[in-house]
Amino acid sequence: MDFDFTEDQNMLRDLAREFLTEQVSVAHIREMMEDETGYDKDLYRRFLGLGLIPFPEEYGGAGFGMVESCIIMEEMGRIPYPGPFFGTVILAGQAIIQSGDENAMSRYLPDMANGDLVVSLAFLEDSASWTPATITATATKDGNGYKLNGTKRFVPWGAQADVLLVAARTGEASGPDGISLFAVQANSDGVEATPETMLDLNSRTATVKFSDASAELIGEEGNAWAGLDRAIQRAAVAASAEMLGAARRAHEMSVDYAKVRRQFGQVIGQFQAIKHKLAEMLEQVENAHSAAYYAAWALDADAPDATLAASVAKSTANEASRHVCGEAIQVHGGIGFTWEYDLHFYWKRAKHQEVFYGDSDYHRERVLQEVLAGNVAR
Amino acid sequence: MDFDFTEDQNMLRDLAREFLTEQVSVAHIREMMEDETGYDKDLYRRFLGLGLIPFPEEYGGAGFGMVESCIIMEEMGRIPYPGPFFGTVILAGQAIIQSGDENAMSRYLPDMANGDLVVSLAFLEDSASWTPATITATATKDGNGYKLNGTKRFVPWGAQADVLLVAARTGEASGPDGISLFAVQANSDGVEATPETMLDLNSRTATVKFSDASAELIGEEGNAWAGLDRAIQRAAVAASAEMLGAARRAHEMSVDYAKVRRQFGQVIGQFQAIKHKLAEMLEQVENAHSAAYYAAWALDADAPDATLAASVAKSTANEASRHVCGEAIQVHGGIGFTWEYDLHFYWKRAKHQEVFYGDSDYHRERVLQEVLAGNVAR
Amino acid sequence: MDLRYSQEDIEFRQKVRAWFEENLPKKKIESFEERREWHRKLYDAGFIGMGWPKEYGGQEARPMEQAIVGEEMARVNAPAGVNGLGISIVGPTLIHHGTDAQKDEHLKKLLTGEEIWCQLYSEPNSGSDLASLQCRADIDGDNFIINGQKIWTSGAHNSEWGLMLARTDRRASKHNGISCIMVKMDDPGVEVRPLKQISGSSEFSEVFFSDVAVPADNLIGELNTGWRIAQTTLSYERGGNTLSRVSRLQTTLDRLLEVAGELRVDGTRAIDDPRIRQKIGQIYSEVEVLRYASLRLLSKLEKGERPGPEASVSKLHYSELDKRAQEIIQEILGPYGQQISGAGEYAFDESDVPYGEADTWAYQFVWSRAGTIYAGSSQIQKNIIGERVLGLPKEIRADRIELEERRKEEAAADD
Amino acid sequence: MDLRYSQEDIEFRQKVRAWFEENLPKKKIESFEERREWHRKLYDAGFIGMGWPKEYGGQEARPMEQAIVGEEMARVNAPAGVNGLGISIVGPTLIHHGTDAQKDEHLKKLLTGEEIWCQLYSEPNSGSDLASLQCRADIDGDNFIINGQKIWTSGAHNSEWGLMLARTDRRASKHNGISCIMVKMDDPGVEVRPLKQISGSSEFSEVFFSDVAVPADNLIGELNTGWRIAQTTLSYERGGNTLSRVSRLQTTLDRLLEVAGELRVDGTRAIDDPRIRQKIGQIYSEVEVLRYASLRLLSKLEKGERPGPEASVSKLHYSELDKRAQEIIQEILGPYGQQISGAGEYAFDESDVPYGEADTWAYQFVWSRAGTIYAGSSQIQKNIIGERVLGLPKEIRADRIELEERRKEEAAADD
Repeated sequence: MDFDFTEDQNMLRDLAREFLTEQVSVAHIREMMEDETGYDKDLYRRFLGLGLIPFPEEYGGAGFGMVESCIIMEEMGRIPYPGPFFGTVILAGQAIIQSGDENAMSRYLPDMANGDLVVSLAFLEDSASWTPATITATATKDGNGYKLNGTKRFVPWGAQADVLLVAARTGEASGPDGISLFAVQANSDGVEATPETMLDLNSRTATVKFSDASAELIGEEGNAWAGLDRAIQRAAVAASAEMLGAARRAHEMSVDYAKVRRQFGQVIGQFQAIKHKLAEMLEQVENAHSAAYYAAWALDADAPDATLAASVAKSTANEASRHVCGEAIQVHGGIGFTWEYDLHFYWKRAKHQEVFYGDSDYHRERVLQEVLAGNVAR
Repeated sequence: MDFDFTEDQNMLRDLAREFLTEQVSVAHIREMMEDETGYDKDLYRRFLGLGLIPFPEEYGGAGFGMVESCIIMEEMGRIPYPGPFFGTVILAGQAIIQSGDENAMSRYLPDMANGDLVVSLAFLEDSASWTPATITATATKDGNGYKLNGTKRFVPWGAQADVLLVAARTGEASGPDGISLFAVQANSDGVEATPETMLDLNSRTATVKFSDASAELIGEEGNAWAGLDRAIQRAAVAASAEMLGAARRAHEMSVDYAKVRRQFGQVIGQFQAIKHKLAEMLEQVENAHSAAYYAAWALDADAPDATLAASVAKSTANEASRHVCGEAIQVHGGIGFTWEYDLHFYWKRAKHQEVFYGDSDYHRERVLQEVLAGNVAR
Repeated sequence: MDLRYSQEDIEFRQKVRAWFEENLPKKKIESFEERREWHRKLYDAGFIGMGWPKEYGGQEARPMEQAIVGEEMARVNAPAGVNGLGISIVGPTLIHHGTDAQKDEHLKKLLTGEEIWCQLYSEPNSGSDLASLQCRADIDGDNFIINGQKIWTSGAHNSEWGLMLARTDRRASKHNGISCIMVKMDDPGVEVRPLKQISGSSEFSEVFFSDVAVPADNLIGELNTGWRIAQTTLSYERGGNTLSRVSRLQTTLDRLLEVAGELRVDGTRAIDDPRIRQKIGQIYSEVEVLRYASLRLLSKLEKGERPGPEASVSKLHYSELDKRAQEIIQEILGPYGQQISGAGEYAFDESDVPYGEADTWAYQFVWSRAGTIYAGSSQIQKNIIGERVLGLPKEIRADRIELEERRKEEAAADD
Repeated sequence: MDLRYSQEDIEFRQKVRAWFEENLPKKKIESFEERREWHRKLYDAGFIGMGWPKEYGGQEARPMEQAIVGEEMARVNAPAGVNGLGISIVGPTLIHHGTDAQKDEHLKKLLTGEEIWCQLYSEPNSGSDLASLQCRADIDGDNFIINGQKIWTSGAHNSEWGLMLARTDRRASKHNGISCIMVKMDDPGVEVRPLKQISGSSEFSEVFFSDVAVPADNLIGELNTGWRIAQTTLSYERGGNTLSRVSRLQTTLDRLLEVAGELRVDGTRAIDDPRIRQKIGQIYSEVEVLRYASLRLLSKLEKGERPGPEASVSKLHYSELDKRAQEIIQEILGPYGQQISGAGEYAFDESDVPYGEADTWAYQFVWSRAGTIYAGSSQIQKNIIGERVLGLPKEIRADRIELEERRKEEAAADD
């Protein structure tokens, strides 16, 4: 029983933190808010160049598991990094890996690992939910390939992606059966991406409309759901780590501020109202840490309670980061409400990730399902 | 627009408070916890003798409405009074009044008003819910009367009542139609009451089993639901006032304690942790006051939003009194956790009333139903 | 206890409602000058400075009338007038503490919107602890020379004048060396820098003062009595906001109910999901309680009672409620709640109030974070409630100990 | 990072589980003597004082082994042994600060349950502020003469001995005049009065001392160093409670799931109501997080790290979580949750742990209110976290100012 990180994991964290803090300045983050593309391709490539890629080694990765993914995402949450790392490497990467399709892996993963290819997963539709019933886009056989029709919402970096992985129906009208996964070249005919502006200006999404777009099957026809579900679960845990990073950073800023900001002749951290808030925030941050890394380990270890743990992690991180980042604004007072002060970055990033890959309601329901199914650790 | 009480209402409050604080000592309350009957009949009669009865004047009442009922119940919550006033005068009284059956009114109300008769409403069954579907007890015609069968749970003062009003089905198997109201003499054959011990030892309830018990119809056969629903709504609002009284008293005790209890060389009310808690508690008490009396007025005035307001009042009082009484224990520390200190009376009374006449979930759902039906004030 | 509106109030409301039906701008107000025109129209209708004494151009309207106008404006999402702070704070200060010349010069213009005022109180290091302000006004012949910085100045870029609190005696204790001074915002040495909020908009500014010369005649009241003037500022607006706050929240809830009726989650309407029903039921209940509490407050105001520290309960209530409500709304709307553009049929700005002021769910959400910070943070309100309403002793605080020590030293020096 | 139990731990757990399967009492323990017998059995099995040094009768067991025994006991709802405070607090104090004679006399008896101890620390006016205690021990020849009152003494009526903090120098500052003394509970002048809790039960007592003569040899450590002794008390029980807390909550949740599967609300099982599913899902998640956090703590302990102030985070976490969880359980169970007798098929005490200790939902609910008050209230824990973990400066407090002033006066007097 060892809950600490290994030496390799600590080195990985140091490497990621050093690069991100040195290379991703506040000025850069603010610049990217106004930028049309929203991220710096060169910077993105250079980060990937560190080799911190949670892909199997044979496809250009470092063989990292979820614990390592979470370490990287926690560090990204502390910045917070503006760019398609999460969308490409975690979300789309897992969608391909969990599909089990080795052809797709060798075709896409190496280029994703070196930054030549930005890939995203187009999953959500109008109902913006994470259950199989959400998927109504359809794909029909057309020669060697497929023709894809439907509209996907909130596709992460959907307007910047080179390839879109799309969940669509080839069979039944609802339920997990009959869902297939496809790869669509973003520049092909019948693909139209419209950027959406979100509260977190550094988290880009798009509505993508497919009209008879040419699509290539990944994995088996009609059997994509299980892999997609595993990929989304892993995305949820990695997002939990990102929110943890954002919350911990917001908490640290608040503690630092409370030590220097003076009101009524004393630093505000001497007031119980502030001191106790900061103590409660610490408890929540530590809980989010325990939950995110337990889940990451459970997924890596294929533990019987891995799905349960993933849902516990996401709902815990959702609530913790919402509370911690919100209270951080309160602790800061007026300055915390200004655009010039960086605190809102964290609040907005956490809020963004809160609603994706399952909100708290979704994950609480899933926790109960897993418990009733007996998929627990005991 | 006048949210203040009238002079008459203030006098009524003074009268009730004077009697209750002088006559219902802490020693008496503690004695009643151990008492088999659970209340002092003479004291009960003497309270009724003050004439503060919210029945129509022609049936021995003072013609009071819900505002007056709430004033009395708020004062009872401040003690909190151990006895069947709420069960008999408010709950059973309203069940009879709202039935519209004038025979039943003249037969029962005057004796209830002078204390000769303790009456209760036997409504809940195993599912402990407040919707029509709850009612599965049945009554079948038998000569001039009816034979009643079924088991009722959590009947307020059900083991002490002389007469039990029982909601039972004479028609359809579920839904609001086919529900009738009956009067059953508690000492008749086929009635068996088993006391239940509840967290609040001063709030007595019983499981009452009816086996072919002779029952007398009140109102029209099969049409009792609307009246029962109105009665339960009024009970909910009166219970809100009782919880308000308990919460306000717990808050007052906490403020007083925080002014004298010294720790670390100062009174604890000087610590922000305590001061801010007490401020939040005040806000919640005041909200419960606004909500309870608005609802009482709306019911008296037959306002279009009366049902909405009743549900707002109960869910508000539920949450406020739960929070305020719970925090009162925290403010008091160890002493608040002792049997000898009176604070737990309020906490337990509020907790008791929280689950009856609709919990917060029930009333939030009902609020939405009323809003969707357009039954709002605007 | 009678919570019906009086016949007089009902008729007044009908009149107000009819006026807005007829006069509500048919297109969106774009420029500040258009808004000034609209303000003048509101003024002519008698809806501006309603509580002011008649001799200064007001209506001496009852609190309920003020509340009704506020509510009706919120109901139709009518654009606001201009010079809100001027009318609510500067005017009453001048009426009570100004000279006749000051009153003649400013009061009428202030009311009609000819003269826009801002409030120069807060400083970067004086947030909750306003009395620690450092901006200096040094006497130099017939002038004050002003140096320092103000922050959180609302509408500074549109203002002709500012009402300033400045330190005029640096040796006095912190509450006793402050004066209240009128400053022209286009004077040399005044620089306004808009401050962007986390909503992306700029409702506030920083204002910098470098050797700004202001005539000594611009002093309001006595020298060094500014703190007392600021603390006792008497507003004539009684209850004007109480119902409009509720009304705005109700408009939000109406739209939320519409969206929840349209949004289909996995084939089911959101409004049919018991979990979402609970959430909406909860917010709706809380907003109703705010309405009841507002009516209770109005009822007191109508009787001429002045809610003193109890106003802190009200501030705490609505600002914290707004925060809770917006969090729950975000839970219900999911990603749609965070969309600033492109939310289509689920957007807030496509509500059925087409001529009013646009908004988004995200903007409402962000701003709900401000209410518990500005105008006395929730922490400050809880202190006020604890000390002035519940009578708990003041907390032991560094500045109070210093004050105490200084008093002792002075007493010792006197011996 | 590897969260699997080691092979050694798995085998140890199997051994422990087997032992309890075989030895768990077949009927309810009624008397204190029966419990003492059961304790002796636990001791013989090596499950008592597991963390103690071997030379004093302990096992020097690893934290994980202690946690596993705790967890397994909670899993089968096994009755507790006796002398919990004696073993966790008194013994370690004697080992570190006692004389050889004191150790020889007490340690073995204490471990086997032959000698039951209680802790005489708290006083009515010294709750969170323990160092302000007033109970006096005056030196009189070879004796201390003890006068005063203690409160919240757990198990006082069954105790042979008590470990007392008493004031031995009333002129010294409050932390410097306290001594640590062993008191025999049947000495003349000691009176134990049970204190009834709001649960109706009496787990604690008040203890009154009137001219109780105690031999001076009963002093532990130096005179007037009692506060330091109490503050640095080193427990050998590391992690023993971490998993048992989780296990108890899981037992509660298991039963809740059963009840929610049986209870039919209007024809539907409670467990099928989406609102109730959310509530259970939430508690379950929170308990899982407590389990993860406990494993994280255990992992630190296994490496010999001593969690100092971080233990406050853990205390705050589980005590507040228990309070939240019990409130939600009450919401789900409605009136059934408040039934003390007669709850029939929905009762907690009819769980499938027939030989363990009975309980009710109501009892659990009431006791969840104690956790955030005893052993350092949540307010105190937050102070500790704020100051010792986050490094925020101490708050300005009356006793600190007094201390400061006294120091100044003393310095002035020295001149």
